[in-house]
Amino acid sequence: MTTLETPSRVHATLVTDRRELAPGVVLLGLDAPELAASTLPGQFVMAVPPSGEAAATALGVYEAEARRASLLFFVTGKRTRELSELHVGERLDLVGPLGNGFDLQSSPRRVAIVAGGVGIASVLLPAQALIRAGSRVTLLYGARTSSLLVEAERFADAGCEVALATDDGTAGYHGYVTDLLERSHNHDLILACGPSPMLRAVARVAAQIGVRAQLSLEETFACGVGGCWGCVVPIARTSAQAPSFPPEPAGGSDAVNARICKEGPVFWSDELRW
Amino acid sequence: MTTLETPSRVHATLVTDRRELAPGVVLLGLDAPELAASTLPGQFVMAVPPSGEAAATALGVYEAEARRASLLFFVTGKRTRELSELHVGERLDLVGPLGNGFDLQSSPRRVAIVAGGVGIASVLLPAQALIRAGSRVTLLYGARTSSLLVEAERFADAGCEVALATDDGTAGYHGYVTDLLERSHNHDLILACGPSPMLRAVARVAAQIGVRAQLSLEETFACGVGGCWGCVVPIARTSAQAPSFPPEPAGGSDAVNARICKEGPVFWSDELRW
Amino acid sequence: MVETQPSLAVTIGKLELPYPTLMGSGCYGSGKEFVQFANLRKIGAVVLKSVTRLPRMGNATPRLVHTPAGMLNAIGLQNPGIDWYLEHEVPKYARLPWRVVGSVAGFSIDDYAYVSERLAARDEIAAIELNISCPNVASEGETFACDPHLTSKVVRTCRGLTDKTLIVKLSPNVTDIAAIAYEAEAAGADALAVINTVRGMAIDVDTWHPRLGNVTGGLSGPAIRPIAVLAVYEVARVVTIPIIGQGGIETTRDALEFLLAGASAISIGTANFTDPRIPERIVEGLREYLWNRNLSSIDEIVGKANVGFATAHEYEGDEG
Amino acid sequence: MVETQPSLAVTIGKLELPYPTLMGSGCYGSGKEFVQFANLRKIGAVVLKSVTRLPRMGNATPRLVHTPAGMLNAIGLQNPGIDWYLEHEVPKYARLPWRVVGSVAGFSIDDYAYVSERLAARDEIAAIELNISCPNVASEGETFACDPHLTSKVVRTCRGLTDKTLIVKLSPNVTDIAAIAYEAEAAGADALAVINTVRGMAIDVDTWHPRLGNVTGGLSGPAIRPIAVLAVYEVARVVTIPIIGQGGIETTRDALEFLLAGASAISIGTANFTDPRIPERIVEGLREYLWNRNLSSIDEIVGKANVGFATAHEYEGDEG
Ligand SMILES: Cc1cc2nc3c(=O)[nH]c(=O)nc-3n(C[C@H](O)[C@H](O)[C@H](O)COP(=O)(O)OP(=O)(O)OC[C@H]3O[C@@H](n4cnc5c(N)ncnc54)[C@H](O)[C@@H]3O)c2cc1C
Ligand SMILES: Cc1cc2nc3c(=O)[nH]c(=O)nc-3n(C[C@H](O)[C@H](O)[C@H](O)COP(=O)(O)OP(=O)(O)OC[C@H]3O[C@@H](n4cnc5c(N)ncnc54)[C@H](O)[C@@H]3O)c2cc1C
Ligand SMILES: Cc1cc2nc3c(=O)[nH]c(=O)nc-3n(C[C@H](O)[C@H](O)[C@H](O)COP(=O)(O)O)c2cc1C
Ligand SMILES: Cc1cc2nc3c(=O)[nH]c(=O)nc-3n(C[C@H](O)[C@H](O)[C@H](O)COP(=O)(O)O)c2cc1C
Ligand code: FES
Ligand code: FES
Repeated sequence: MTTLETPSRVHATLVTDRRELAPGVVLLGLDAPELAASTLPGQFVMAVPPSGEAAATALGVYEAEARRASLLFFVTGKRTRELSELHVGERLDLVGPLGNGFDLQSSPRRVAIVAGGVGIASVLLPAQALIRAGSRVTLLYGARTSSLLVEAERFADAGCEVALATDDGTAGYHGYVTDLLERSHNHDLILACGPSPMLRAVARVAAQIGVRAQLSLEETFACGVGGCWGCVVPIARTSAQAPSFPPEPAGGSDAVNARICKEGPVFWSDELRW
Repeated sequence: MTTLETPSRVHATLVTDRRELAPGVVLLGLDAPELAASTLPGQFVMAVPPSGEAAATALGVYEAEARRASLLFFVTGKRTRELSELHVGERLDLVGPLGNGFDLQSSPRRVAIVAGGVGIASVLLPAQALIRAGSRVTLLYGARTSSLLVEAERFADAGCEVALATDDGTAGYHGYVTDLLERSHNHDLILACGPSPMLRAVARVAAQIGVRAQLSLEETFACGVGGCWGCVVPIARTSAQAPSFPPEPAGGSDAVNARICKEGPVFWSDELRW
Repeated sequence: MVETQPSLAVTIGKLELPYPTLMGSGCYGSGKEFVQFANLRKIGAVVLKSVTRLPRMGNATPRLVHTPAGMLNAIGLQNPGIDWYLEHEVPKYARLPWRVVGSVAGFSIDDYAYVSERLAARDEIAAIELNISCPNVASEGETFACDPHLTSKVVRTCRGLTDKTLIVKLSPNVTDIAAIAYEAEAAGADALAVINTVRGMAIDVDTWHPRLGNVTGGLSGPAIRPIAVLAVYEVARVVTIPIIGQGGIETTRDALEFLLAGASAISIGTANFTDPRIPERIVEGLREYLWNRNLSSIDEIVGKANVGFATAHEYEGDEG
Repeated sequence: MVETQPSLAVTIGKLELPYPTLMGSGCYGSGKEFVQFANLRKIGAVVLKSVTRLPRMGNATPRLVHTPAGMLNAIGLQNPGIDWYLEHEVPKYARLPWRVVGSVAGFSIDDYAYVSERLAARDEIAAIELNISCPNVASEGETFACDPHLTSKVVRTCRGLTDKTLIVKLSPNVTDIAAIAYEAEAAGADALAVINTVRGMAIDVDTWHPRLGNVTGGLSGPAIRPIAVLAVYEVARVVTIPIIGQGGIETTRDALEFLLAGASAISIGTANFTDPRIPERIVEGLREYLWNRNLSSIDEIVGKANVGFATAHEYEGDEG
């Protein structure tokens, strides 16, 4: 029988630090002890809008250390604008941690992490965890232009090899970050987070070079907790993440919709049927 | 033929100072030279919401001196909350000055100004103008409780006699400010701004004591410039402020709807047909 | 204590609820999804996601778009179909510490009858809501709630198949919702859910494509509250059965608007996506409101602002 | 310059406008009210406040309530009546540097005929808009736009009385707006204004009274934009005449949504109450958008996102 303790995964946090990493790119540090202690690499939170006048916003947990957790986000609309206007000392309520993060149990020797744009926000925790566990981690990091390649040093300091790519050639390789992945060698595992065209390319390249990839997907969320089926992606029925669903009568597709917020946001690229 | 010079009455102003006069009562000082120079006592502005995500808010012009104009408002909802969150140096666009202010041409010797709550925001300019013109001005100022009697000293410094009243007796007379008006003597003119129950009482008392009163009315506004007829009040056809409108066939009512934002917000109490 | 505290309990048909707050169908799963985020001791009931006769994969993505003060959704009734649902899902609702109401959707009278009968037969299900108003299935799906005659037929049919409380969920996308409501009551509905989402769409001006995979969707959230309050107000004037008001309820004041308009209970959907603590805040707020006014129960405010309609001032001889 | 700059000019029936932006009826007076606050060189036209046969004092106050991302209004068609209007108001519109469109409201076919004929006869009036969709008069006022047959009759009658461009303004408060639109075109309308306000209400939970003097009102502003975009999208699929899209347009992106859905021009109402500079910003924004995409005119984007409707994925045998 489901027990009803007081909701344990809604956290009243306080803004401890705030930095504008680039125009429209904000890093919010929060005093959030339970969240920092309980977040697994690749999990996300739903940020309750301070005004109460919008849906909560799904954001990855960028850093989580001791009492401090942080969010790194791009201002793309009303909700992220509101979050970007928070000042130090103000309150931000977070629901989470949510979803299933990256699966790092295979203790891989060499890992390529591919990040595109805001995708960088969800890959610091897995990078740190892998390095702590003795993996060699290469960050392949792409963005439209150099100014948007935020926090690259942070990953270098954490012990990653870092290779950059920009669409306009203003920094690193002139072209897509997935080209770098194509040229990379003997990785045992690929982790990726970024815009879906990039993720699809990663899936293709991963298949080519014969390395399994975990992709952190993005979709517009409503509930963020598996209650509304608004954020689905088709995956193989055979996937461990596949929710139970009756087969098609004529046995057509082997795909079933999984909720990105609940079964994901991280999926094995070779199990996606998108 | 109507000429089309660039819109002359929309002002981009900057917040120069901000004070919380009481919980939920804010005074915003603005660098607004044209507005400060052109505002007549009793006129108002429409404040464009900084977020762009609401209707503009009608606010009286509290102070207007040299380059500085100020707004004094109570936080009652979404729009005034947004204005209250402006910081020094931030921009606020104002449309105005709007409406017809108080008629001070009769150069009265003794004037009673009755202000209730936020009504105080619209009566400093007329008080100053009257005192400059040699009138003796008594401010009868009422509020729910003492903490909401903001800026009383400001009026004393400006040369007004000040009498206070609170509903709860925490300051001044324990009761309605209109009781003070009832007891007051030989004024030639009454000016009043505040909640409509107060204004109706002022109208009644003014009739009793045989002194004419000008009331600054409040209503929810949309356009604020006379374009939508959303803010009307019935007044006597014979009023100089009455818009032209055909008489009722059976010659019933002698009333016609005037726009508070355009023909008002100030009306002679004996001309109102509310 | 029991003496002094106002009661928030309401009875909807045979359904007795500790609080007048239901969690909107499709927004709250079975409630289990929210256990770690909300206090489910403080809700009236959860209306389950609508289920159909056959399994449905639902619509293409995107299924959600945020709009000013609201959102569009086009889930497309994704569900495993009633047979699988009865076998694998419903058993999980046994012994839940909150009531669950089954929601039934379909594309023919026969669908509604088939699904309602089987679902109502299960002890885990406290009541049945007929969703005859889902705007997100490219089919006749919505025409039931858009046609008084069809509404009457489907309700009468399902009424004959169960004694459990039968709630009929109406669509705002009609010329005269009161006429539909009247038929639903006449056909035997125990209560009405007013309203389902308002049809709408959004277009991506960069790509020139509709922003929803299904092209059109259902608008919910505060944006539609004035539409929903009026719908409740109009329906309350023609029916005697309880109304469950919904559409953009986020605060106690919002809930009170619906109760004062004539709703006996309210439903909270989209607000759970803003902050899962909202349902608890609303019941606390309602209790406080009753307390401050020395009212002993919700019934004392239901419909209290429902004063009928005004007639505009007209000049003599004006036909208006 | 003329060569390179994209053109924003549009033609609606016989009405040629320099910009595709009309100012919504009842929101903008005659335009004179806004001269000191907006750049009227940069608007397409002003649709005047609706006028009726007899004078109307309009509704009791309050007539306005702000709601989430929108507002409710219930003005009640306050106006001096057509005879007075022709004598005292219309002459003021002579020699205005912008076009004005007359708006006609009524309570009978005869009303519409009487007012339209006289108003259309005046040179000051560039075109006629039939407001058969005002939700704020306690009368049959709205039933015209809620009934295809009545719509057809009133439009056909007025069509016979003028050669000037005849715009018919439709209501969203119907089950099937496309059916009404179809009748309006068949009856001779030159263009359709889509949409008028959505019926709604708000209640003051402190006083237990409706917040509008008229009890109910019309919802406008961004809250209704998804409803309006869909209405335009649906209407565009059944008519060939131009559509003037409206409902919550505040930005260039909003305007583009309507154009891409199938509107040939747009109307701006409530946004003028947020910032009177919005109409100018929108025309500048549209010009820039066309320019950046090497498009030479508005026509090149009209209806470009109108791809029809989707069918949801279904399992074999699913009737849905
Ligand atoms: C699991 C998960 C984790 C995430 N983590 C992060 C993170 O760590 N950092 C981060 O920055 N983001 C993250 N996101 C994305 C973030 O949640 C979205 O960007 C969020 O919706 C932004 O909300 P908003 O209201 O600010 O923007 P919205 O208004 O919701 O806009 C979001 C996107 O839609 C586009 N859009 C909005 N309106 C229109 C329109 N009319 N036409 C066309 N396009 C339009 C915007 O351009 C923008 O790209 C994550 C998402 C998921 C699902
Ligand atoms: C000419 C003029 C001059 C003015 N000058 C000033 C001034 O100088 N200073 C000042 O402070 N104000 C002034 N006002 C009043 C001010 O414009 C309004 O208070 C403004 O609407 C506040 O907007 P808001 O969005 O903050 O509050 P809103 O949300 O618009 O609320 C305004 C009022 O409505 C009530 N309300 C809101 N929602 C509900 C609900 N659901 N049920 C019941 N009641 C509700 C609120 O309690 C509040 O009292 C003036 C008004 C006019 C017409
Ligand atoms: C994502 C989502 C899914 C929904 N699914 C259903 C559904 O399956 N059946 C149903 O009857 N209503 C469904 N609804 C409608 C809600 O139950 C509710 O009636 C509507 O959203 C208005 O209330 P709200 O504004 O509080 O959300 C859904 C709404 C949303 C937002
Ligand atoms: C205050 C107000 C008054 C209106 N009066 C009229 C009117 O007299 N006639 C009419 O056809 N539409 C009237 N409308 C509707 C608008 O013209 C417009 O169609 C509607 O508000 C939707 O557009 P918007 O969201 O841009 O305002 C009025 C709207 C408002 C807000
Ligand atoms: S957002 Fe609700 S199920 Fe994922
Ligand atoms: S608010 Fe529009 S006329 Fe006064």
